[in-house]
Amino acid sequence: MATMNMIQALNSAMDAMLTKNADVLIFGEDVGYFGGVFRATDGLQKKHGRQRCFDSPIGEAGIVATAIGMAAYGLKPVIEIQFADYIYPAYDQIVSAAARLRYRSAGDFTCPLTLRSPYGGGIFGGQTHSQSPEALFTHVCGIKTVIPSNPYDAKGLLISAIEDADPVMFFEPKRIYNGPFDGHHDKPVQPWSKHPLSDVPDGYYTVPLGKAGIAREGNDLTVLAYGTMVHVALAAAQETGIDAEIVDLRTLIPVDIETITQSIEKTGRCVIVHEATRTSGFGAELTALVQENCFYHLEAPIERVTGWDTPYPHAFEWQYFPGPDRVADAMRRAMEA
Amino acid sequence: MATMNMIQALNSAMDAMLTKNADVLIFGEDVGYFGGVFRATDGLQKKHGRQRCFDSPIGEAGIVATAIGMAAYGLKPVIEIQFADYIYPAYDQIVSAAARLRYRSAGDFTCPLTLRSPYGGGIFGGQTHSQSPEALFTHVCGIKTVIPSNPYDAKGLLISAIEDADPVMFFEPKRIYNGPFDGHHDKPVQPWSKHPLSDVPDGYYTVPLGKAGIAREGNDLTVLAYGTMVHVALAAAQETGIDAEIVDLRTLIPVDIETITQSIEKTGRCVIVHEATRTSGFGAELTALVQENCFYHLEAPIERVTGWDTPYPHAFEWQYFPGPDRVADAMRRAMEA
Amino acid sequence: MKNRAPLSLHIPEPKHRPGDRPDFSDIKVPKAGEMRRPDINVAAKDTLDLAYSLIRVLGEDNEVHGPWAPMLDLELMKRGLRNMMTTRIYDDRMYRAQRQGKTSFYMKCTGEEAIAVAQAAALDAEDMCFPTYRQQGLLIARGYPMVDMMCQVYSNERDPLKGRQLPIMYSSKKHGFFSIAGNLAMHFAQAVGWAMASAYKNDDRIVSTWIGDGSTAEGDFHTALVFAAVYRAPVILNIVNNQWAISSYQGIAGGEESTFAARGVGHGIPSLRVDGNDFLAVYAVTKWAADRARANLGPTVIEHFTYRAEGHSTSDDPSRYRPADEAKAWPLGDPIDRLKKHLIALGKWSDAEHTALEKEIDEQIRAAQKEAESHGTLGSGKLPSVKTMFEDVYKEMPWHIRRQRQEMGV
Amino acid sequence: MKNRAPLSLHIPEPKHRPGDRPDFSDIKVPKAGEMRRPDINVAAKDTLDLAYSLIRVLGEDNEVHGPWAPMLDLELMKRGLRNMMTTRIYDDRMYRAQRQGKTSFYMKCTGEEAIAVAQAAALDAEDMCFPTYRQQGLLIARGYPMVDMMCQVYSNERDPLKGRQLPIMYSSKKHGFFSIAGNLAMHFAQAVGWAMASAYKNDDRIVSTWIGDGSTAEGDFHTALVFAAVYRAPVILNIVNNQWAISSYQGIAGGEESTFAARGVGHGIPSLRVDGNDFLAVYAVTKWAADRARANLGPTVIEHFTYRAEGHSTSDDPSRYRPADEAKAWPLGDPIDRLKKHLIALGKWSDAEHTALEKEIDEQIRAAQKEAESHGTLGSGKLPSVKTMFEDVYKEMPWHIRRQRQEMGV
Ligand SMILES: Cc1ncc(C[n+]2csc(CCOP(=O)(O)OP(=O)(O)O)c2C)c(N)n1
Ligand SMILES: Cc1ncc(C[n+]2csc(CCOP(=O)(O)OP(=O)(O)O)c2C)c(N)n1
Ligand SMILES: [Mg+2]
Ligand SMILES: [Mg+2]
Repeated sequence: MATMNMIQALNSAMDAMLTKNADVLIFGEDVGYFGGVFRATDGLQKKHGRQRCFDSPIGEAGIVATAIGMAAYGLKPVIEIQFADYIYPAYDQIVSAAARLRYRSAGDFTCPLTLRSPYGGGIFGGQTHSQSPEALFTHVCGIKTVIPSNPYDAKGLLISAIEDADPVMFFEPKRIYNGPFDGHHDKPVQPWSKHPLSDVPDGYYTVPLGKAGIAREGNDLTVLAYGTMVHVALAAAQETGIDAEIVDLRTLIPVDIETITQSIEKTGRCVIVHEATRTSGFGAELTALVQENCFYHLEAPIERVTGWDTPYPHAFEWQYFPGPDRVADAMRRAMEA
Repeated sequence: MATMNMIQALNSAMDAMLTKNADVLIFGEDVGYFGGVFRATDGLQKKHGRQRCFDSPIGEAGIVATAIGMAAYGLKPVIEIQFADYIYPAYDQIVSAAARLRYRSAGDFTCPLTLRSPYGGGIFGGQTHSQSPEALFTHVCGIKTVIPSNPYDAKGLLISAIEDADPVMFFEPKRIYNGPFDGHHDKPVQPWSKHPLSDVPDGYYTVPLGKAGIAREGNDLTVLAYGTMVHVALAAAQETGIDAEIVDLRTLIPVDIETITQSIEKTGRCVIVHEATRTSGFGAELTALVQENCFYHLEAPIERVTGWDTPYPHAFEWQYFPGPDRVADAMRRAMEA
Repeated sequence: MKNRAPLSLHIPEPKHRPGDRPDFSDIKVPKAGEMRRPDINVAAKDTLDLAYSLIRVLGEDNEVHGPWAPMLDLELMKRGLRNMMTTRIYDDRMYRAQRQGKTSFYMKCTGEEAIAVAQAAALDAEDMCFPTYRQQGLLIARGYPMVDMMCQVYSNERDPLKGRQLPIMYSSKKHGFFSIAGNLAMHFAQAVGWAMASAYKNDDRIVSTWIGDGSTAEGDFHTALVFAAVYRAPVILNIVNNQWAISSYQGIAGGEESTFAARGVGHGIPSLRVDGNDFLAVYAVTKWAADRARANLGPTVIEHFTYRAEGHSTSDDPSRYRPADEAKAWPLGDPIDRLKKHLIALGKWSDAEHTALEKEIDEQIRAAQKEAESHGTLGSGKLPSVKTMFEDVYKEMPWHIRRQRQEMGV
Repeated sequence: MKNRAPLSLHIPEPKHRPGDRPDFSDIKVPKAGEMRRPDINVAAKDTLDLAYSLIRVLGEDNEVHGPWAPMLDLELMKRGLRNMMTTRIYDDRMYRAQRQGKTSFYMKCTGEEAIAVAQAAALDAEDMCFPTYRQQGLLIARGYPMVDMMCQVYSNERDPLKGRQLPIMYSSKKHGFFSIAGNLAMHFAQAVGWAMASAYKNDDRIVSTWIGDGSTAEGDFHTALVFAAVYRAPVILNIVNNQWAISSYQGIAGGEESTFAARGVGHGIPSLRVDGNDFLAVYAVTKWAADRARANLGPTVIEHFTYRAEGHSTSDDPSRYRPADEAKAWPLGDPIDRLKKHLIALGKWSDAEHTALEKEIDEQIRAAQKEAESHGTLGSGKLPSVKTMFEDVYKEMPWHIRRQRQEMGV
């Protein structure tokens, strides 16, 4: 057991898997000698050798394409896309190849690759270092989408993703790499070390894909959230005093419908929170699922608290970010309806 | 006035715009001398000259990228992506450049391009000639998404799209290029000539973006549909005898929320139909909008009838396609709930 | 504006359109045997002449010439001839089956048979192939059961791909044949990844991959060259320049300004341009490239200069955009005909034997077709179980797909 | 498996890492004046020697040499010197401002100033530029107000981009400077579209665009070359090879196997490689390429061989991945220093004048900074109205964005 922040936990997951399985290898822009611009692969090349963790050309399509070829061969590539905003050049390879390979070959070829990428705002990255593109992957059958909210989950989920038989998009909320940010940007930053989920086992362990966690139990209202927004929702619950149940989805596809319906059948009210732009965001799918599965339990309209339908503006970081006040407002609206 | 099928109507729209505006030009794979694999640009090169309508290299990213450069210069490029399934290589250019240019330059540069692409199934095209990727664009702010369901609208909407100041994704339901297919694949194909909306003015006219049409008025239930599915919904209404109001969205972004809410406030019941895979499809956003805007009018859960969350399988075309029977079932469920 | 001459936009246009007389006299065809054969550890830049010219072995005299002559044994050549003939007859039968409504779509490789068949001969059976839709010859040469090929084309109950793929999008890991995708060029870069994996594992299997002239415009073509060069991947990067990409001639892909092989040189990859209708030349350059890969010298680019003798697919009508008799004017002849004449010139083959072989293959294919059709054709209703439609999206079916299957009632 | 030697995976690695002594002796630096200057209508393939070597004009003797010597008038050179110095001092001030917490991010172009500044001098003011984030010299050379540049960097209330963009992502149509995107390489292909549009309209404005060595691995680099070659677009395709892409050396982009200029030749585009730290050489090759474009001869590729003398950005610490003193070992010197020495050698400049000019520029920039900061710095609260955040997504605000603005209460 050690105290780890998210970066250390992710690094530890990759270290464990490089040690455990010779078919695991890591590549991406600046991940080799340098250890990645967020230092997630720090020391891995030195420890495991140049062939196990190396730099790639700046070509996201190529990173994914070669990983697909490697996965089809039988390796377990773990690739890094430096920022989620730069996934789009690889979108075709992900959607048309990685996601389809098992199906179109009737299982003859498979594609067990893991794509890690920092996503989300909160670090003044402007519109090209702040995006949350997860919904663009949840619409694509054949891939899984995973988003951790704390060091313990991050390590366990990443190991599960690497061991999964199918391609997994693993989005890392970069704003909480170093501490559990709750949206109060004007307050001092908390380090992970003060948070219980920074207690992370040193070796191998897994957190299963497809299972949500309950970040806070409650009876009055359900908040569905993931990544950074789990911490924002926790703050909002505390500040409003509303007895909210906060579901940390952890996996978006396949989503844990049981945990969701159980919670909403109990509370009858639902607020969905994400940082991505609203229209056709994953919140739309969650809304649809909740109303399809729990229509007769709903006592109020489902609320969505999301990023606006604009790019992420550099100077208006905190006006854009769906912070605790906006979540609190939505929770109150849901309670009052 | 002439009787036109969809292809002729689209051709006529481009002809009208090439004639009206010297800044309009057309390019894409096989669109020049040959006139396009679906013949949408037939005769345009011959009539307007080689510089106005020409072949491009097989590089969707390049087609969009050069169109962006042209649009920034001040031209009005109209580009064809041969199948919507092949848009993904251009996804980065669309999302990161076309959609963002006006915003990121604070209006200094703009991007008035129109991207036409045949989409949807029903022609035994298998998984790479049948996809409906519209939701992947509706999540991206800065672009509009338009889908016509008949020749009259197709021409009028395409002219509006070309004249629009912003990038427009114009998806053409290829299954209804030649006739208003209602999903009864075992019945003889109807030509457009028997349909009133094949009466198309010869010259310039527009159908405005952002406004839905009412394909059938009704009081008991609202169906939200677009493209081919409008005709499927009409058949289902007729076959069930349910007095459904069928809203033909025409524009997905910005969607006509007024028409939608008015209809649902009247009927209290809603079925949403699209061919795209279900999860995170545009139906999810429609569900969210309906429940946000009409929660207290809803008498039954909103139903989604969609393609399954699998690729479009070649041999199971009709098991995959959300045909009139599936729509009818959903309509009955919504009435009985 | 300054007082300057106005700019103007150049739109490439092929020399001939329907109604014109085809004329390929602008294509410089070097004599067979004329091109030098460098050592396999040649520097990329020292292959420039080879990337701009055409390596040819079989001359007009039906004899072999020059340093590239591979000196093949008779059995190998005869097998090559048979495989090319089988490919052509198979194509004809399946094309006809599509016309008879037995399936939705078909694509031939007529005139390009040497490219897949000679390469299959030059590679090891274990080497991995990432083909396009015009290398069906690989499967035939590697002994993939023809009945299975047909069942895939028919999407019937015995289709190994369970009716999921468009006809001709075969897949067979066992035969080292990567699942074909409808999306052009993607696989070219994936092939490099497979090759990198093989090198990573200190395996000894190399990779060969093919792409069309038109498809080289895609970004993934570039990606493949960059990654292959950087990591010295053991891969053969074949460009099949058959002059056309549906209705667009190769000038629309940049063939007006350069050869496709020359692209490889720019990336630091030794590159060759070969007469793609010359079985022996294709064999020879493939062997050279394979030797390079096996020696850890990295990738090789090969441009196969050939001609798409028929329409793009059953959905195409080439007479709308090119002279109907252009194929006949093609100056490099037909690969089957040329190998046949070589064997006859060697005194090891005859017209009578050729006709007999043709007949034998035809019968074999008819028998296979009969068997395949006994398992159904598209639309005949003989399909894999509808249940299978929901399988293989993931290894384990998640709840939402299971529910959809239930919704469908299967 | 056959009994064969195992394959192995090659991972390129720079010669030196922190702690090593930098040594660039493997870089062959030809003498200034050595390279020939072909006619502008040269065939691509006949520029191969120029694509593998280095065009240089300014020699170690500080004099001009050879056929590429552009014979510039003194005023132009002095203006160039001033613009390069302004760029460097501006960079230093803004870098420091970031360190002082006045903004979030900054990127310098130290050591690469000649590339933007000499090109701005060789192009017409009306010609269009599609730059990366290291051609701030273009704006300075074209007289874009420095206060506006700073306001962009500060995302303050006077920021012409309304606080929407990361610092240094300038945009000015008026100055022929395309809106910079964070996404690498995208613009390279867009530039070709702009050039095609100019040709389509029989305009006389040409285009120049820049890309980093690392970014040439992106598909859009290829796209740009393909489309430019096919349509003979009037565009100059500049590759700035500054040896590094964040922490990856140019071998990771394929520089180990070939030059970047050589890529152009493969596409049928005449291609030059130039000493990017030689103001006169950069000017000369740009002029040559511009003349080609204006004469409807189409695109030119230019690789600028230079060195990124500082960190990638304020977020970077280069001492983690390269020897701290590598910049000093760079064999091609510093562009400002070299032009300065040339002017001194001509007897038209002196150290004293140089120091005075430095001081003058410094004061000018301090004054601009003061003015810019009076409009706010990032986080100071002096911002454009929050309302503007919802504008310009579309020309007309659609209902859903209007509602979101209302939801926000502005
Ligand atoms: C990404 C993508 N874009 C477009 C298409 C449509 N398409 C299918 S084949 C083809 C022409 C390909 O030409 P070429 O690469 O020369 O191969 P050939 O057919 O000549 O063998 C096109 C444009 C596609 N399948 N995929
Ligand atoms: C598509 C994309 N991928 C990755 C990045 C992250 N990134 C920003 S700059 C950079 C290095 C670029 O190197 P190079 O092209 O050589 O330009 P230089 O910084 O040396 O001028 C990287 C990887 C990005 N901005 N865009
Ligand atoms: Mg071709
Ligand atoms: Mg660089």
